[in-house]
Amino acid sequence: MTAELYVFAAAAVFGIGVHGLLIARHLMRKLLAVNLMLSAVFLLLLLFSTPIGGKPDPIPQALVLTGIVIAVSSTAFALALMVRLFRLSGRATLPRFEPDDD
Amino acid sequence: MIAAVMPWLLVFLMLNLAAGLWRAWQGPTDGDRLLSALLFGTTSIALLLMIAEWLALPTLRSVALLLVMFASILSLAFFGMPEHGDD
Amino acid sequence: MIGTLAVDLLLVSILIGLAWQVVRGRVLFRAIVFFVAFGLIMAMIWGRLGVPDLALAEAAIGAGLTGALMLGAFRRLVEIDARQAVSGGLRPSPRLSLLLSLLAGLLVAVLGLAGLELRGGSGEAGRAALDSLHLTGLGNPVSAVLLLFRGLDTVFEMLVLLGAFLGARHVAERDRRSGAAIASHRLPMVGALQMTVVPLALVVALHLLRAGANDPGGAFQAGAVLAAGGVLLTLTGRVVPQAQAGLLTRFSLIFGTLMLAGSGIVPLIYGGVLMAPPGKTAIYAIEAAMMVSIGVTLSLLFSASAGLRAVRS
Amino acid sequence: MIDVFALVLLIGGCGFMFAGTVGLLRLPDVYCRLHAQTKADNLGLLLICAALALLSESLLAASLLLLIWLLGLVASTVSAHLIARHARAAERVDRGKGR
Repeated sequence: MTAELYVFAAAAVFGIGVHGLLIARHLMRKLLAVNLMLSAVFLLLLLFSTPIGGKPDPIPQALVLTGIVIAVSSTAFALALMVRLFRLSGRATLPRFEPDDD
Repeated sequence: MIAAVMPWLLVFLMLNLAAGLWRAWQGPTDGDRLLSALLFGTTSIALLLMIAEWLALPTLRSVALLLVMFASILSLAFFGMPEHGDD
Repeated sequence: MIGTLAVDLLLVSILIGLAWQVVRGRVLFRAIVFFVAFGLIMAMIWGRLGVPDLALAEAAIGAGLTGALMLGAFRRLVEIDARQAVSGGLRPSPRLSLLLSLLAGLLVAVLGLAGLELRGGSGEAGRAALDSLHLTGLGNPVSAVLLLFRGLDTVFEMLVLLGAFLGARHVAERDRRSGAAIASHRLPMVGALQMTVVPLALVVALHLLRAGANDPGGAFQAGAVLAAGGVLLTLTGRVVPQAQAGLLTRFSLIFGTLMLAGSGIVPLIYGGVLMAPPGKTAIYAIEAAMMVSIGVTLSLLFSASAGLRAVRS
Repeated sequence: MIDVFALVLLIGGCGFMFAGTVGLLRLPDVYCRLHAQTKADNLGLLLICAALALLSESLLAASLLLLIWLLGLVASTVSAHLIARHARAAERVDRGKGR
């Protein structure tokens, strides 16, 4: 029963992440949303693992561990890009096409 | 006897956590928000230690140790925050 | 049984509540604080699911690094232009975006439940790893998988880490005007904190490294703990970002990758098998090198600088 | 016997954590909340660590719990100090702007 509960949690967090990605204008908000989606996928990946002889399967753990480290390093790089974009363009949002550009 | 009661203590502390979140959501000043983050940190440490006892996973105590060591990083990072407009 | 279910239900509801607050939070600063709380709950969930290796990594990286990274970047934005830094709130959520996110959530739910059905599968890879664990001399299967059975993945991961650092350093402005040093270490409380936590971080990192062979821990968690210590030093101003990296910094960045790749390739010359490092001592040496590389790379990523120079107080 | 004593300590610890949260929610301004919460949480953490130390399998584990509590003290005092200092600075800015 608990596994289904955590699958629901992963699905909900992923959906919220996609929602955040869509409605956020500020780049940092988009980044936060993407990190939420990443965590949801890691949770899902681990839930698929079949315990072997009582011990949890090491392969998904290694993959998720690698994923966590890569997630934080790519987030750091994205933040550096955002700060540079802000310095150059004075705005932390991507250029928009709708006329009502606030 | 302890194992029977432990889940309910965990539930109690987590309800505590949720209540603290209300201050984070509502808190007028940023100081309040960080205060609730501090509460969140301390309660998470207590929760992790109790889960370590409940599931007999001693490594979770090291996780709690990591959390307690780095809890102050957030306030340090926040301390330098100059005044910023609330959008 | 009911108690366990109650604990899980609460963990999940707090997780989802936090995720919602991160996305819908009107104030950007509040979204960052909630995101750090989200990381703490993820560490708890990894603990609850009985995978302490991931709980360690999530705690070290979530509590130690991600929050400080986000706040550091946010502070740089505010310093450049306070009003504009937080502008661009939330787009009115048209029905389309709600529909799309619901569909995405539904997709993941269906995939998840389907995945759960397949769980009864053979899991050969995991069983093979566990069965041949005794050959490696390592007790911790996750470390064995990371270093030996799937060592190639780890080499590429170290390269990704290096790539992210090179990218961030190239993009970051040369001017160190917005140094990360704020709460200078001369402040009474901060100096005391730093004197206790930074050496302890070193000790804990070494412990995690040594323990990683048989118990949960290993190069990644140890490196993340070192990096968090580096973040603390940068925040308190004991260490100042440099535009130019010293030779030692440059070498320590690639040290881990060199050792890991080297240990995998060298046996080839002697007719051994790719990625089959010799004895346990070689594994410890590689893990130590990787710890140093990960710690230095992540610390420099935080200060988005080429190098760090200690300040003689 | 130890279990009963540990349980009492655990319940006491949770009680103090609850007191800290009530303080955080009910008190008027950030300084009172700061004051109430850091004290109550630390005491709660002490009792919980003490209870778990009683239940723990080895002296080493008990000493780790003690270390965690001491670091909790250091962390919350520093954080409380920094938050209060920042709140004072923010207040001065507000008064300066006559907001």
